Amino acid sequence: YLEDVKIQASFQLQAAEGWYKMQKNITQLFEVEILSLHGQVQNERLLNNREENKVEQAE
Amino acid sequence: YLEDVKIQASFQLQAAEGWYKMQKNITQLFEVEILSLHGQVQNERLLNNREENKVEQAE
Amino acid sequence: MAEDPQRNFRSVYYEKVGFRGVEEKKSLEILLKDDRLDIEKLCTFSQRFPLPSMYRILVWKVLLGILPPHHESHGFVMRCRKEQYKDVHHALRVIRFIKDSTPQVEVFLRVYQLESGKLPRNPSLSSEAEDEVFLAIAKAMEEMVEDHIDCYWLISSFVNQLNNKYKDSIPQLPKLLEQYLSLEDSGLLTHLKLCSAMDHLPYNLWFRKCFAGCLPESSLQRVWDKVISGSCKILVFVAVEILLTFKMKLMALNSAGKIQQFLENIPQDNTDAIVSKAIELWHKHCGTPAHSV
Repeated sequence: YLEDVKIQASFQLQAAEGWYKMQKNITQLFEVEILSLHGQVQNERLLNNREENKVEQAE
Repeated sequence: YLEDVKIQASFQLQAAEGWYKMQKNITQLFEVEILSLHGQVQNERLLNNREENKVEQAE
Repeated sequence: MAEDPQRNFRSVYYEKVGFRGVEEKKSLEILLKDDRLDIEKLCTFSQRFPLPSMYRILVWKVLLGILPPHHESHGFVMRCRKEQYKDVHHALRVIRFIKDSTPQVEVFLRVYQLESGKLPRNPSLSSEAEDEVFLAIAKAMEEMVEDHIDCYWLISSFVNQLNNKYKDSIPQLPKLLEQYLSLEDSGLLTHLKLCSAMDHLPYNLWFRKCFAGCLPESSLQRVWDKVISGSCKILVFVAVEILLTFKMKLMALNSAGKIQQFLENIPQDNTDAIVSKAIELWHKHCGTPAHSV
């Protein structure tokens, strides 16, 4: 009976840990996404500045 | 002894859950950041389009 | 239950009459009533008898380890699985990998990729061979399982079983196919060899996708009963029966390309009979199966 309880507990822990570990994967995924989005914002800003300069030159 | 095993198992589950909640908080924080960055990218793009139009008009 | 293996074994053939089926269902119900499910007995049952459709999903979930043997933990474990799926699903929406219009099977693929750390950097669907197998299996499973979350776990565990447990056996199946075909119909084998068709049979469809997209779901699930409970060898016998069933047609074709094309799109009207005969043939060659791979 004791063995049974142990096995049961270990199955439960496994299921819970699987779920929790996924959360870690998600955190890492979001980290990468944030870095890539920062890059995009910066790129768009650079483009913007260039266009602004063109406008100034044209005026 | 059986009680011991049960208590130990529940402690382990609790510890894992605590860890999960921490990760979940981080993920939520990151999620807000991602949403705001998406907004920024869009804004910059809008600005860009406007500037491009100005350049075209000026030329 | 009276344990006369010979008698039980024979009952497979009386299943059609319905009478033996009732007895089998009862013996499965007794197995499922245990506080702690006996996985080995459940495997043996699924290998020998067709699973009654009302218990199929439950038995698959237990055999694939989605549910633990203890009844008492089923609620807890399933809650974990559900929440995990929801967390991943939500995350994929946040990074715009999936949206409302994304087809369900693609959602399953993305969730699986994220879980296994294989999510590509770009959401534009790259068609890796591996993904194609997943999508075919997912599409078939979706027809069999109503609940999305159950369906996801069944797909991912089934695919993992193919990639892990059967990793080394699956590449051997074409050789076994040739071996059993030579025993059953050497004339047909000679014809296929003369057309150089043996190297171009749809092995990917048969042995990697496990007939998903080849057989309709009602027939397919009876094959998957055997795969999930421990035998990927059944796939060989389904392939042999397909070849034997369409022998006349195949003998009339004389190019590997035409043969392959025909076999990739077989008529869907008597697939149930093909599967029944395949299971009989499998029992004939492999004896009463217990846990053979």
